[in-house]
Amino acid sequence: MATKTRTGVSALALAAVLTSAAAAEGNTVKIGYVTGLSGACSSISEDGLNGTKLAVEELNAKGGILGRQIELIVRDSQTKPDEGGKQARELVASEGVDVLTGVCSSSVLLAVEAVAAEAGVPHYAIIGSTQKANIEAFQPNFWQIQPNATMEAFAAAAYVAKKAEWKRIQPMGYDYEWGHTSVEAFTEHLKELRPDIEITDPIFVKLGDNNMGPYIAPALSTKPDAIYAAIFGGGLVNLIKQGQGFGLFERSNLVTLTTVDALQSMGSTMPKTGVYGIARAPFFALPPSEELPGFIESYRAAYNEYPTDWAVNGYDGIMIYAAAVEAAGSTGMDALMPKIYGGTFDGLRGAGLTVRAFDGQMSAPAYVGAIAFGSEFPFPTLTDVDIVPGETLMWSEDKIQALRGAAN
Amino acid sequence: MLFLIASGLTLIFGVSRIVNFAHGSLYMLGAFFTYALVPLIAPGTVGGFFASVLLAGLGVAAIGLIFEVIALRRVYGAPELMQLIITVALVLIIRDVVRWIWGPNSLSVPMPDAFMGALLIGDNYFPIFPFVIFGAGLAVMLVMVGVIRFTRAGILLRAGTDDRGMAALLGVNEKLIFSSVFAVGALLAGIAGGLAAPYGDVNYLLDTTVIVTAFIVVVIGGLGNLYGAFAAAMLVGITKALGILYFPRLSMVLIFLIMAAVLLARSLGRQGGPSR
Amino acid sequence: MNVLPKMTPLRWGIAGALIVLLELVNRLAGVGMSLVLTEMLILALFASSLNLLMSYGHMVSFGHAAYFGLGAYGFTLAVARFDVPVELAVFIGPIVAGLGGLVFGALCVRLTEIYFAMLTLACAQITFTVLFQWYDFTGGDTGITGFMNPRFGLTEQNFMTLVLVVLVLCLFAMAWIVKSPLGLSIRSVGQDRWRAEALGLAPRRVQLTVFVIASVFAGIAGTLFAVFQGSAFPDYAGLGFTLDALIMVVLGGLNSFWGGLVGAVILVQLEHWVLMVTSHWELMLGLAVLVLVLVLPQGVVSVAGRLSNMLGLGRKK
Amino acid sequence: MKEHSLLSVRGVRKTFGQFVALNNVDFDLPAGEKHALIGPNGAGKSTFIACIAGQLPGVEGTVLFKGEEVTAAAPVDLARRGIGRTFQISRAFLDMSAMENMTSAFVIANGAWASLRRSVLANAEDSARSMLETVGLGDHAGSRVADLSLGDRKRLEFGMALANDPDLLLLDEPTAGMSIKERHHLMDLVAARIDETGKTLLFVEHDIDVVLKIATRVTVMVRGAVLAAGTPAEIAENEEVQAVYLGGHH
Repeated sequence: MATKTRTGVSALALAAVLTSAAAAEGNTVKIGYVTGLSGACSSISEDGLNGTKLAVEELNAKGGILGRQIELIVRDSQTKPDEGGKQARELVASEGVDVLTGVCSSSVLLAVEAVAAEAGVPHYAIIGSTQKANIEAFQPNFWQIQPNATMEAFAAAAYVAKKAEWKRIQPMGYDYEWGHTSVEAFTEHLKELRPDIEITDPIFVKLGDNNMGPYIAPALSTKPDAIYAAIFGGGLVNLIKQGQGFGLFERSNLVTLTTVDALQSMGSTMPKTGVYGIARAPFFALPPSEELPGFIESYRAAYNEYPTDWAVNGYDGIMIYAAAVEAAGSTGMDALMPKIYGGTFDGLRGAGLTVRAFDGQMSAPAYVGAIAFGSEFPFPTLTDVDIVPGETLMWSEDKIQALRGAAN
Repeated sequence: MLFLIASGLTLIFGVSRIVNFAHGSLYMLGAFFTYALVPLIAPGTVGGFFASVLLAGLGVAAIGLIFEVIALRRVYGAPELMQLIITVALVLIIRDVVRWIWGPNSLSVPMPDAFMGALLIGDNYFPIFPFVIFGAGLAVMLVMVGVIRFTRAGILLRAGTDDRGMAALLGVNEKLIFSSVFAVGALLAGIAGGLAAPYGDVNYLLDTTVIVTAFIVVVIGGLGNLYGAFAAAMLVGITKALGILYFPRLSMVLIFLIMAAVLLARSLGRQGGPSR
Repeated sequence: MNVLPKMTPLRWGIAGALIVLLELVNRLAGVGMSLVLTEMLILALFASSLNLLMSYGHMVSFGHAAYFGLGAYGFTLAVARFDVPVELAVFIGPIVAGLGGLVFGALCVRLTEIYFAMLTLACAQITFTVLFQWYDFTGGDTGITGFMNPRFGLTEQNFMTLVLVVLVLCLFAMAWIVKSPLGLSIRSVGQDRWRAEALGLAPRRVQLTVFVIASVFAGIAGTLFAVFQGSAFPDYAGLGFTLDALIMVVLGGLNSFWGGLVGAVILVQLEHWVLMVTSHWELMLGLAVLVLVLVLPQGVVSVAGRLSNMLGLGRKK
Repeated sequence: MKEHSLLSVRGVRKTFGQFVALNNVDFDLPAGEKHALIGPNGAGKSTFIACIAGQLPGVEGTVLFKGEEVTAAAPVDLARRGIGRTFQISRAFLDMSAMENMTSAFVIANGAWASLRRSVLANAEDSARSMLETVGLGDHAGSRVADLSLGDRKRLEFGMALANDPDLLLLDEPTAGMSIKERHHLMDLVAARIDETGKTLLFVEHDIDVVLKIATRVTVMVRGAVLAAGTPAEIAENEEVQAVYLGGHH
């Protein structure tokens, strides 16, 4: 017993020595991963982390980045901005991380970005997004690999615009920044595409409200042909389940965000028709590539589930970072950022993706389709998926600059 | 629905003077237990669902009882704040354990087939399930009123609420009353959680969502007042619905304003009165 | 144990040594530790302000974070929206918190005990909701970031020293208040408002005074926190911060001047070290609170008191 | 005599639901009197004191103090107008020392409750120390009130009530629960103090011996109304009083 303990202790000590030695020589590339393992974001965060881990393992097996092994240092933000900011600060100060990522909620994203910008550490978003990070709070250490709220809302608007038989649309959204941004962008874009469509006053859903009845009834009272809902997670599950009691899917249609985890957790309770989904990176609809089947396979082997959109983005995020660092030959911000903003990246979500230098946004595509029940997977998927190229969804530089001017 | 949660909370406060922050956690446990039980007991049937809910409620009651006996009981003499902090500790423990066992993902409890869908009256849809919950809540309320009015336990309970000293004089085992009241409160919370489970998603953050609303209802209804809680549950539900329609930005502020107004009105009623 | 901080030369010595020790750790243990210590000290100030309310005024607030949040936002908004110079804005934070305390306090002190607590909760939730939803002004849920150099641009170590100085000054101020005639009045009303009333003291006025004082100190803590983070979020006024502070005060020890301080030290250090071992922080915290409250209902300070009595360090009666 | 009354009560009535606790009570208290209020339990004596002291809502009738209407006045206002009181059930700041209690009373009496100055405190402490000596608690200055005997607490309360030098002192059963020796000791102290300052005293007391010894005038209450009033000697002779009061007691 005593011996065993001692062995354990010395092994620990040895590990400590090794790590610090490695750190001292700058031998590892340190990725600081701040994510909401507890709190409102925890389910999404875990998926993102799983995808990231898989990418790190693959890269390390191939020899790492620039011949250096990658060290992933994970911290729990508890989905609180102050905690996230603190963790990021500590990662930068004590661990000397080379890059920060992983954040899920928009407020934590801004807190972490504030720390990263101040410390001059590159930072990229894979899950959480907020318009502010691209517009008024944008700093040239930041990039975002997933479509932002505006882009997803534009994709939804484009999809809705194609449904010639829909004449009246009721927008709904979560009552916080992301929801409001989405609804505004959707309304704006749809008006441009289809001036004939009537868009009724939006309804905003309080975060964490389990009872959707009081929102569904007024939404249906305008007799819309479709409801656009910028709602996800538990609230979306509630909306779909409780909506069935109001005959939502007989009387109208729902256009909303259906990431793979939402499809999974809805399972058989998902209505058979009337639901149209926007997804960020649905593994079943990604463009065919060499890596994709291997990724799905090893992900399933490692975690015993299908990769969700968050996992795909976590994976892509690291791969893009690795490619840029290889190209730059350094992890330093001055060398790296030009490669990020100037490079073209191939990932699971497609080839030839670029990042804009003026707002850090990647030209990530959005996926829109109709709900379908197939036999291939134990949960509903999307069918007839439109892959909307990111370029068509992004605001122009002029518009971004104008918004920046208005904000300051 | 709200009433079920609030009634347990108000009952515990009325008798034991404990502000039970863990009430939302017990509700959440009820939902998770139901999630675990529904596939085991005649899935899809109405009977199986209610049996699962009841069993889940009993399970929650058992946990509440254990907690009361090992922790709360030791601090009845201490300042109320101690009891409060202990229930806060329970909130943290339950939340973490639930996350450990069931993971952080939102889970979905299938609704019994019979309760799916809606009643179609003219052009209006009325979803069935809320009526089922409402009916079940009403049934529980009637049972409770019956127990309180007509049984010895109820009389003792009222004695306990009105005057602890008197209850002791009556030869009532005070500890027994406190324990059973806490267990009943937990049972109500558990049943509420179980009943509501199929209607929405089930996740480990339900506790916070529920407890704040439950507090509001209990305060508006008058702390410790069962009938008040019923009326307040209605009031809060209606305010919320109207608030969403007419003042979407303010609906939550509105409810807190009502809570504050009720509290202040109460104080005006008592103003100048002696403390005893 | 005594409610009043009685400082013997020996205790002065210990306090001085602790301050020196903190500063040494700050300088020598690395930036990460400085950050943890800074947070700890800010929360210690926040918890101490709540302790002032609870241990002396015997008023239990479920909404003290409102004034922490108002302090943070008062400062942040002054800088970000009104272009007030940072040096001036640091005074605006506590003033805004104090005004908030004045308005809400005037309502809350009409009630007593649990009703008082519930009304403070309602007031805090109203504050939180307004901060959360007033996008154009408060930035809504995504708060306000990037409006200044975090920590006034000081290094982590230097900022921690600054916070330490502010904390010590605030503790002196609190001790001064507690020992003054006002402190005596506050304690009198806290103990028996009817007796105080019969002596000619208006309880509500005294309660409002201590409520505002506690709000101002909470506002100072909130302002420091906003400077530390370089940001303000609605969470600062949320239930989480209130509960943390309540736990700190009770863990540290009610009815003791040092309760909030000691509780903050325990909580923050516990979190720091537990998280290194396990991710089940909430479980561990819950168990720790449970055990501590059951074993040491008087709080940790009582042990220190008993220990020092045993060692003959306490003041002789 | 009535126009010179320090305290004048007309038609005071107070009900608790169905129960009439005070029924049209008229009462006059000239300055300088040591007036005892006696009567069987439930006669309304404490309710009467509480009505004068502004502690009960919904009191009908009028109460004049120094010729001014104070019927609905708050306790704080009354205290400032010069009414000092003790409570039937001892009320003091239990977790504070006797010295702190007394100091608090003087701080409040000096109108300096919100002061932050140490000198104010030091002055109040000086006054408090001498008042503690006066009421015989000099040796207990540092003791927590919760640790004091009931008699000591009552004396402390009496001293605190004197802090703002009240014109009228209301003592509600100041000797309840004390030994006979303690009672006489305390009431002698009270009487001496009143005589010395020329102020006015109204007290509720059950011990007839104490009443006869201290009081200059006595009012007997029964079932919420005044039964009789007079000098101690007159009351002792009053047959009606004997019938009701002594009959109710023995």
